[in-house]
Amino acid sequence: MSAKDLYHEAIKSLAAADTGHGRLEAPDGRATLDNPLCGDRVEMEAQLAQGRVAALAHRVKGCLLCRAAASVIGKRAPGASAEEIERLTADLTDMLERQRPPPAGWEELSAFAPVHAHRSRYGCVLLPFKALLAALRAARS
Amino acid sequence: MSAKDLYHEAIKSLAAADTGHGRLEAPDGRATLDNPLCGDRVEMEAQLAQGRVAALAHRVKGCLLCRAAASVIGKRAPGASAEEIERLTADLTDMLERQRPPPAGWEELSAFAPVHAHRSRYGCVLLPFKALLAALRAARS
Amino acid sequence: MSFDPAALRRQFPLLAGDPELHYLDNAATAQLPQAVLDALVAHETHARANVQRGSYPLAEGATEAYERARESVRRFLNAGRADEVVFTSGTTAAINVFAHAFGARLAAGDEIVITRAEHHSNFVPWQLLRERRGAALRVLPLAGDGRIDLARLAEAVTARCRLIAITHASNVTGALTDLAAVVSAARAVGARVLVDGAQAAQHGPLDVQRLGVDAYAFSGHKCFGPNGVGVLWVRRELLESLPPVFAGGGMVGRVSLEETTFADAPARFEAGTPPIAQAVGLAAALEWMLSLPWAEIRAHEERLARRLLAALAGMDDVAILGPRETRERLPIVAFNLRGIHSHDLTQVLGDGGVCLRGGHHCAQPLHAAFGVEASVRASFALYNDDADIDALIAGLAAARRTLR
Amino acid sequence: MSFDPAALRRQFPLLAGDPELHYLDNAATAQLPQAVLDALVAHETHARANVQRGSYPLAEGATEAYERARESVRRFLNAGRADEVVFTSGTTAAINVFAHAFGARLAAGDEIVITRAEHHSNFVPWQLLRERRGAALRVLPLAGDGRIDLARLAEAVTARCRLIAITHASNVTGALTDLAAVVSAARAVGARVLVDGAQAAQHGPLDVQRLGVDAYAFSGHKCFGPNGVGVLWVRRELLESLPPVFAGGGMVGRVSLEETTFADAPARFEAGTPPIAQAVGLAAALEWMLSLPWAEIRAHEERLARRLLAALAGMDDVAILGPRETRERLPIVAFNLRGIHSHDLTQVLGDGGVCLRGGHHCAQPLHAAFGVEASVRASFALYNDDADIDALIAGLAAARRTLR
Ligand SMILES: Cc1ncc(COP(=O)(O)O)c(C=O)c1O
Ligand SMILES: Cc1ncc(COP(=O)(O)O)c(C=O)c1O
Repeated sequence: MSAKDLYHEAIKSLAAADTGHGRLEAPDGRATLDNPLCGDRVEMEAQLAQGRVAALAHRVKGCLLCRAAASVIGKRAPGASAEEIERLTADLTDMLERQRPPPAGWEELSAFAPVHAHRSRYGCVLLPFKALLAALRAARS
Repeated sequence: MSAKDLYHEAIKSLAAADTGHGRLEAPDGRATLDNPLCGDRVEMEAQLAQGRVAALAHRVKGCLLCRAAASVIGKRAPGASAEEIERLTADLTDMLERQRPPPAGWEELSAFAPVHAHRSRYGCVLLPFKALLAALRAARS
Repeated sequence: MSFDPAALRRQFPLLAGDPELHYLDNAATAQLPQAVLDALVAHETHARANVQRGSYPLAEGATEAYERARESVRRFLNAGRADEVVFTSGTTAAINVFAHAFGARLAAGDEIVITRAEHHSNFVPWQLLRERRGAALRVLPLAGDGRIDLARLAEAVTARCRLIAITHASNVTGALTDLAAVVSAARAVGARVLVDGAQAAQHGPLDVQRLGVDAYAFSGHKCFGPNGVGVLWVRRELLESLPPVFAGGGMVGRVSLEETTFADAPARFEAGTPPIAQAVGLAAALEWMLSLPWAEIRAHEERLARRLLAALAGMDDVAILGPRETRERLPIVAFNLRGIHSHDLTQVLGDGGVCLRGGHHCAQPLHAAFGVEASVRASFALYNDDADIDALIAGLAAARRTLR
Repeated sequence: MSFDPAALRRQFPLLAGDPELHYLDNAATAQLPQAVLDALVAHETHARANVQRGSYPLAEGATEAYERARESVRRFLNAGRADEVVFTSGTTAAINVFAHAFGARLAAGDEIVITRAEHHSNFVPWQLLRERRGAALRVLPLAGDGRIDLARLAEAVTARCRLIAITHASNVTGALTDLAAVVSAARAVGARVLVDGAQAAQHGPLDVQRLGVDAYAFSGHKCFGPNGVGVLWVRRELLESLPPVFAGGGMVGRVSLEETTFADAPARFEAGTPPIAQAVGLAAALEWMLSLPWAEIRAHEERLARRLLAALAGMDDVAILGPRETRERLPIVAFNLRGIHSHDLTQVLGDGGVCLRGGHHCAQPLHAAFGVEASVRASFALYNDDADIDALIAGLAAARRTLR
């Protein structure tokens, strides 16, 4: 598994698109999460409506993998329920750790399949998802 | 160097003689020293007259080497000055560590020459001397 | 797998290299099998790198090996989760870290129960905590048979009790502690139980979930692993609640001049570069242990202990410390020969290749309870056999001749 | 002895076994020479026993080996006495032990001076001490060139200052600290100086007496020794005055239920079974280092650093952290490639066998001072050569292609 496999075009264009980047005017919840290993930081803001993500925005200081993951969130998370995001994060973890198929409906996540070979980078992919979960928790409480 | 060399008759009879064992009625100084490695304990009492050991007494919970050393003290220390005891202890240390000849006037200490090969036992021989030095310091202050 | 102590002995280079050596100081340190040495050497020659912060393949490999080692410890302890396993430099460090972390939330008047049978490493840290936090210590005494007097638990464990810190087995008498009784006494008042497993870990895999305790400490070097590594296992919910003790690289979240946040456990308790090669070696030792037939080994060790106890009981100048039977004990036997100091005795025995430890074995309060300063201790491991006991008995006879 | 990096490289089994490996993460951990591995294996196969309390020949031998290791450290540091050397599990443990022991006598309002260039291991322990004891921290900033701004010493070191805790060299910028200036500022107010020597120790024997400092900490694994061992050296008169931190076997005098007395230093600070085999391995590493021609090695390392600095200075998408010259620096160079994250970069480099570390290198306050979160770091040791730099430069070109 070479770094070329890791940094293929799909990942790079996801990161470049940076879908969802920005701030919300009036978020219901926000969270800032750090990756203690590299100092990366994800700030995530979300609005909820009827238990579903109505809007979100993120700002990411991070690596390509982290930015690409945040971009997938920006594209797919609106409309999802907090429970769906939770299940999805578990599925994504399984995909990374155990080479399971990508979660249904979030096909972009298959771009991260090669990360399986690099345990030290799992955290990079998961950080935006954990930040989103934290923001949703904050929104509900 | 075998244990037979260590535990020769001279050492055993010194230990058995236990010269100086007991208590003083009115010691000028006393000290109790432990060997932290084995829990051995030497209690030493001394009386001083004109800077010299006028009388001493010890009680030793310890191994053969420790008891034999205390016995040599009981025999030789009376009459010696604190400075002489200090020099002697340094010479004895040298004898153990560097196989130097035994200190002049304390020929019994040559019985401890084989201890040289057993660094873990140096402390057993030296403990009564250190206790004596501590008792003399206590007597002078 | 069928069990043959001689075959096991051949797996230990130090023992294989010296057939005349009768190593009976296993409670102080166990020897190292070739498989563990190989794992250490393989790690240093193929996988050496710092962990956790590197993304080149060598560093990724070292990190994975280190985390796999945590999983081996989990299996050995049958812990619920690998992230309950904190690597330390040994049992002593593990207990001290726990004492500092757990102690940080104690108030004056809170009580900690320890026992007279403890090794200094599970005794003095609590005395220091008493000084630091004003907590009170209650010390369970020994019963007439030399075991910890658990009949006094009800009295010692009051509503103010926050922790019982107790040994799984005495490193002097070999007596095993009935942890079920301890745990239920603790639960009754909402106290926690920390177990010093330094001795127990050498005698087979454990089950911390079945024991029901909250924290467990042991050392690599006493269970056929390297020096310089040990384990503090703490039940997740308790571990998560504890503050860090030592600080440095690897245990922080965000560090700024004003304030610092800390990483989740177990990283929070592993400040600095951990003992990576040693953890890998410990994992090899524990995996090796997990592959052994422990029912047979325990029976073998018990038989050796019984034979030695019987032989000593037949000598009228011998006083055994603690229980004389093999029920609920490890194969550790401490005794004194009348009129002969323990260090003189071990010196003469050592001369004949019989390795026993003399002294207080870092258990002065226990020795004081028996009215002695010191003792000699024979401790058996899985590679010992009858020849070791023969040599010990012959050595005692020689010592009587030499030392009296 | 004449110096040939290729010959040295052949002494390192991991490097010799993989000619395509360009190991440039020496600041994180150095590789292990065969001589040290041999010493470790020899110890475990011929001399393994617990120390200090055994009087059979194997235990006496292990104790002597352990104490000889202390003497090797003394020689490496040119310390006055071997009993000023405390073995710990690493630099981080050494600094934390010192922080606890020294900190025990601080009062609220006493001041400790640290710097923005510190590794978290010499930063966060003092923040914890601030919380524990109410001591105040003063943090020396960086100057324009990225070095610690020693011109601010006079202002930072007040009459309330009790300690300056400062790194000998930054693990990010490689900048060496002018310790003479630090020591004289400390002396002027009667403060002590603790030096974090984790990085400096890899680059040749030291002279703590000439440096005039009071305490010095370093790790085995960063100077060609094993993991799991480190050194805290403290000037005798200060060490003797410090209270113990961790408690347990080997560091006590007499233990009773009521009270406990402590052994003299260094034993007082070495609770529990120490890292015996690791200390023996560290001694082998230090003796090996003492046998090398350091003037030539330093010139070689400096030439490598100069060449890399020049190459990076010629790339317009590179930003170097800290000084760009080789004067008063170790061969450590941290930098960023514009628009490329350090971990993506080290991942691609690692693919080509070039081992560099990315991230904050446990120095977040320093990175913040440079306005960045992270960097990649190349750190040279005595076995590196031009081929390593060639591979790194080629790797940077490949990374630009792959990552942009
Ligand atoms: C300057 C500095 N100080 C302290 C440390 C901590 O050393 P260790 O992780 O070996 O405890 C390091 C290395 O990680 C370092 O570079
Ligand atoms: C019961 C017990 N507890 C604690 C210890 C301390 O273990 P270590 O010295 O490996 O830290 C020992 C062994 O020395 C022991 O036997």
